[in-house]
Amino acid sequence: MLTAVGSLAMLGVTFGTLLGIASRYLRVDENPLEAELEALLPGSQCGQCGFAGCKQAASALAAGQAKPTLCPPGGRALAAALAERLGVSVDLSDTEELEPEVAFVNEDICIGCMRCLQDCSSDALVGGPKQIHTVITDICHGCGKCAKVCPTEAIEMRPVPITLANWHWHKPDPRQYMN
Amino acid sequence: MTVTVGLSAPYAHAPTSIRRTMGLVLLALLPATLYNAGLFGWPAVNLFVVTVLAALATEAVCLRLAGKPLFPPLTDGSAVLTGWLLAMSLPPWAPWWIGAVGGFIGIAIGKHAFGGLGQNVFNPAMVARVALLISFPVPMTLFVAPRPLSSADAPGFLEGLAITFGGRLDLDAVSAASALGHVKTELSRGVPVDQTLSQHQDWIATLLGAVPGSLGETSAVLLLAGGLFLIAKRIITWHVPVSLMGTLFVLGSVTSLIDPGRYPDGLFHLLTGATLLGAFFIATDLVTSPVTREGQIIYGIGIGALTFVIRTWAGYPEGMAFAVLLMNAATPLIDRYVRPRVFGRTSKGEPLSAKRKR
Amino acid sequence: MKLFRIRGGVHPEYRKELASEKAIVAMPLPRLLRVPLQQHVGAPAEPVVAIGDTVGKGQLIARAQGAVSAPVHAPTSGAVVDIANLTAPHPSGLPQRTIVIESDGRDAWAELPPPIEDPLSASPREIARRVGECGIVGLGGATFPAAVKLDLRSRHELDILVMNGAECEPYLTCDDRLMRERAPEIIDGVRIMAHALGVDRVIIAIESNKPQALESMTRAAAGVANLSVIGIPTRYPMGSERHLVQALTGRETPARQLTADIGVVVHNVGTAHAVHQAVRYGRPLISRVVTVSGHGVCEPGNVEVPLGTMVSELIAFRGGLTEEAPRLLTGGPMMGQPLPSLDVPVIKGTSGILALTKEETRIQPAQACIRCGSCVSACPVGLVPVDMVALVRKDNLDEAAAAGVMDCISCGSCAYICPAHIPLVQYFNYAKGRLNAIQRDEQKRDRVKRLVEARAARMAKLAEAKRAAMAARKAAAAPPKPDPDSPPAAAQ
Amino acid sequence: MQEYLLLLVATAVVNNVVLVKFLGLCPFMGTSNKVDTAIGMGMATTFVLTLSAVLAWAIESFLLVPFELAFLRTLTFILVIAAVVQFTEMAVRRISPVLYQTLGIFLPLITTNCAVLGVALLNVQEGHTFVESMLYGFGSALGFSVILVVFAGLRERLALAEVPAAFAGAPIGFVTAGLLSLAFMGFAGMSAG
Repeated sequence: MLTAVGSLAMLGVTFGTLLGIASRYLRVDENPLEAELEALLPGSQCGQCGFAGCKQAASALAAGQAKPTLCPPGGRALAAALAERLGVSVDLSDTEELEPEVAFVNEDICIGCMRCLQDCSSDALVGGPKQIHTVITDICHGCGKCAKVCPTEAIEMRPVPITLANWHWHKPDPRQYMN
Repeated sequence: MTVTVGLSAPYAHAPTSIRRTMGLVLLALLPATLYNAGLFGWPAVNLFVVTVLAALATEAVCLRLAGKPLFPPLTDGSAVLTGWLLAMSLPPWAPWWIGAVGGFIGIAIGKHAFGGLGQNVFNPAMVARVALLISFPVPMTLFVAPRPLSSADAPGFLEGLAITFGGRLDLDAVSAASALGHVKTELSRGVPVDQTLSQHQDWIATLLGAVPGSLGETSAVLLLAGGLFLIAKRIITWHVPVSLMGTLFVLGSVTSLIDPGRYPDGLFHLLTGATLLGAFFIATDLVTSPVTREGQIIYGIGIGALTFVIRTWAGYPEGMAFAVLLMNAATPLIDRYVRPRVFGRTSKGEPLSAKRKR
Repeated sequence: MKLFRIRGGVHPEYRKELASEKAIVAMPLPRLLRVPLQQHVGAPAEPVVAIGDTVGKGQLIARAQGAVSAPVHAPTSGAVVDIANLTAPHPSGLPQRTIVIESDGRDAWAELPPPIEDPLSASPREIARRVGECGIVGLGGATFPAAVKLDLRSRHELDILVMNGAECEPYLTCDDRLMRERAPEIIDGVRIMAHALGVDRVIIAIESNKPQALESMTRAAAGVANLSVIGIPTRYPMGSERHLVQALTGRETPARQLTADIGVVVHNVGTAHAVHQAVRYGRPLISRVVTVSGHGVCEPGNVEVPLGTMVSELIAFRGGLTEEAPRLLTGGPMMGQPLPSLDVPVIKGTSGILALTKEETRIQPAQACIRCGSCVSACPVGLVPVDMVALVRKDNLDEAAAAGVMDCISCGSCAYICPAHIPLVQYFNYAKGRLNAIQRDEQKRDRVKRLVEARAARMAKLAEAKRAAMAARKAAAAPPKPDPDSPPAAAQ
Repeated sequence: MQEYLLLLVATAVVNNVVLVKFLGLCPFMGTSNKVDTAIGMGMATTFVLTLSAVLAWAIESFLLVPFELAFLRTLTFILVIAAVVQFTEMAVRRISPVLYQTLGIFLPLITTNCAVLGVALLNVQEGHTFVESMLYGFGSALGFSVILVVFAGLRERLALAEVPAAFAGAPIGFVTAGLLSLAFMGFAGMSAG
């Protein structure tokens, strides 16, 4: 009885000591996860995820309080990148691939109130007081804030127009396959 | 703005199709099949027909279950080929249910469970053959001596039906061992290999195929001719058959030189069992073999070596089917690691340096 | 000369005999010419004429924009009747800015720049400038502005000029005819280009299925130093720039770099002809030789077409179509683009207009891949199309990119040889388009991110300034406390 | 020498832990989705299996047998295995954080991989010597790793195949494993030779 207890205790102490030494030598410093996640996020502070900005979203992600699919402008690519960094797997088939949109000003209704200009985080709207505003499509990231504040509903979100510069071949129709 | 456009270039196509590929393979198999049908008589013909029909019927049922159209898959020749190859690897006088069960296993489990043509990872015919061999070892190892249709003791048509469908087979009267099996049994009885061979091996008969063996595996000359025809037609390339048979021959020759009493020689390995059928028709199965030439050489060497190992040291006299399945399993890994070098890149995928080579 | 082996490739049915024995004929001048502003790689040209202006033949109507661009000239004399968005000769059928000129029937030249006297002693800059002003682009189909490729001397150490006369695409015979009929002009253009590039060797490569072109070019090149005319094996895609360079010189262009990085410049023989015209006569690029071929067209042939001519008029000129709906495309059958309709203009890059019947294209519904590996053997780039297509089908674009889909040159060899008739190239074009779009989005995100940060900084500064101003105002508004130390002068 | 080689081949191939003895199926199915993960798992398991087989042999011969404590065998072996796994986890985390993340819960679960305990117990049952124990552990681990990697290759291929909905995912994985096991039966009877 005593030998049994003794030898088990001895084994436990031995392994415990060895593991303790090992953990000292193999210590890993935690990466600044939050900063890395924030760098991945678009940084346009659009707030579509429900958090105040990208930094807040990053800390929620790091704390495991948000899903990697939280960012609509980032789409599937970002969700996959976030999931990989977090070491979790996500089902991307559910995430709707949002068609990228840009703001469009209906020039007949715009009254030149300048409210949208103040709300645009990337200065994509230009125009003066009482002058019709216009959108620089190239830097509009489609957050839709301007459309919400426009008092005359002159701004709507439209899909990015297809031009000769961004057109590409569509995927072959799978129904055409195997028949 | 949505833009609908049709198909992109190229608007030219080589005169190739799956049906043509499969059709040529069947054509290449035809001489050996006809010869062996004559050699083993009506029971062999019955078994062959049952196996091919079972494969086709299973294919039709599986396509229907999967909700896919029956045509062209049913007529592209792939199911017929599976059934055909399976039939050729069965003992010629085996009962009908062996062929039926085999055809079902090959097509349903070996092919359609994975999603049908092109999706399977194992050769369907060999899946069926191995499953049958392990499940029904007795009928699967019962070989008969050749009884050509022209000869007097060949069973007639009705007698053939009785043998295949009625199980009327007088075992002792007809059974004969295949060369590989014979060598193995004799060795286990303490008779050295070289002695067995010198007594019983008729090389001319082996070459022509008038020896006991599987339904379509015996005729070395005709199988070789069919294989060369496929190479000439560019359906298969020389890489798998040559590396496979080369490995088998070298291993057989070397071990035989070391201990002729224990190991049969390289030529014996080449001309007996499933070697030729396997090397030209089974191992070259497009779906389950590697896609690069270099990969195909590795694959062929693997099958040759594993066949040799199983024939020589394991319990079964013939190892080709097992070896094919094992290398099928390794094929995705081979395809993953053996790739051509991309133009303008190193073999690791980094762009070449623009340093001028003058 | 020793040739080097290239990987892969296929042997399509060339069917060049349909048009190869038909001499180049001139297209009668159409009434309306629709000249698109982007007929080249790079930024579109900007119009310098307005509706109602009259223009002379060869007059500049739109100037180049930016470093990589090309100007556009009036193909004939007449009036500018419209500047509108019209359907482009592009598979999408999307509109493109186009200047419409109504011919006055006189076909009178405008005042052209004077010929360059003795171009072989002119400065390279001057030649490149002239080629640029004349709107010359690569006429093999890539339509890269030729002037940019003639000005590479400043940045790269060059030693070989390769003239691409391979014309490896089936059906096309425009380069073949040009080399047979206008060899001296081409050789003159080649010598001017070689001088501009400062190379010590010129190789003119012609596929061996064009013996007459080979002969006439050899004859025209006799006696020219350091210039050789070479027959190369007939194998598609021998005319691919990088592969041609490898076959001729053994030098392999590194991925994502130019042939100029290994000292070689490749130009098309048609481009040399255009250079000859520009330098010797000051004539801009306003017409080109187009092969009209295929069993779908009544009279195949080679036509010198004014740019901006409608495809429908060109086909009518060749006797019309033989059947209701053949497959219509511009360029060769291997890499050409489908036409959205017949009402699109011929542009600088239009090497051929093909009308192909079903028997010619052999297009069939796709079946399941049987992993035969034909595509792996056929791929001239050394990719594994069978694996890439599986990844693209599952939209696994990152892994497809890792497997090298961006290195694909869309030559079509894999899809040509595929026994299952899988449209592999379309899958790869789709993947490339998506990956490019993702990259563009990433660049946009970065740009937006910088702007957002800049704005935030500006806002902070603004708020700071406001606070400071407020504080100052507050300080100013508050009644100054009588300060015993301050001089009384302040109060006065 | 030859008998050691035979022992290695026999444990790795003929008596493959996964396909013939059906041990360790949980990590076999769990970590075979990607070849890279499978390679990492194979190396970790090889390390744990070999080391724990040796340690278990040492404890058996120097502690349990001399002090007649055979009844404590299972308990002490699990203690040994757990300690080795703990150590491996620390090492992996340090050496390859990415692998650490992709292996996730399966890394600590090597503790409950029945192949590990099974091999240690079989060593005792067969009365293996020190070298034999080590080879037995290493051979089993080798067989496990090779099959794991091969199987991962197959599953990567299957992930791109058009497997019918009823079979997609784990079912076709088990069918494939079954067929692989069938193929391994070709080696049956080899230990005799």
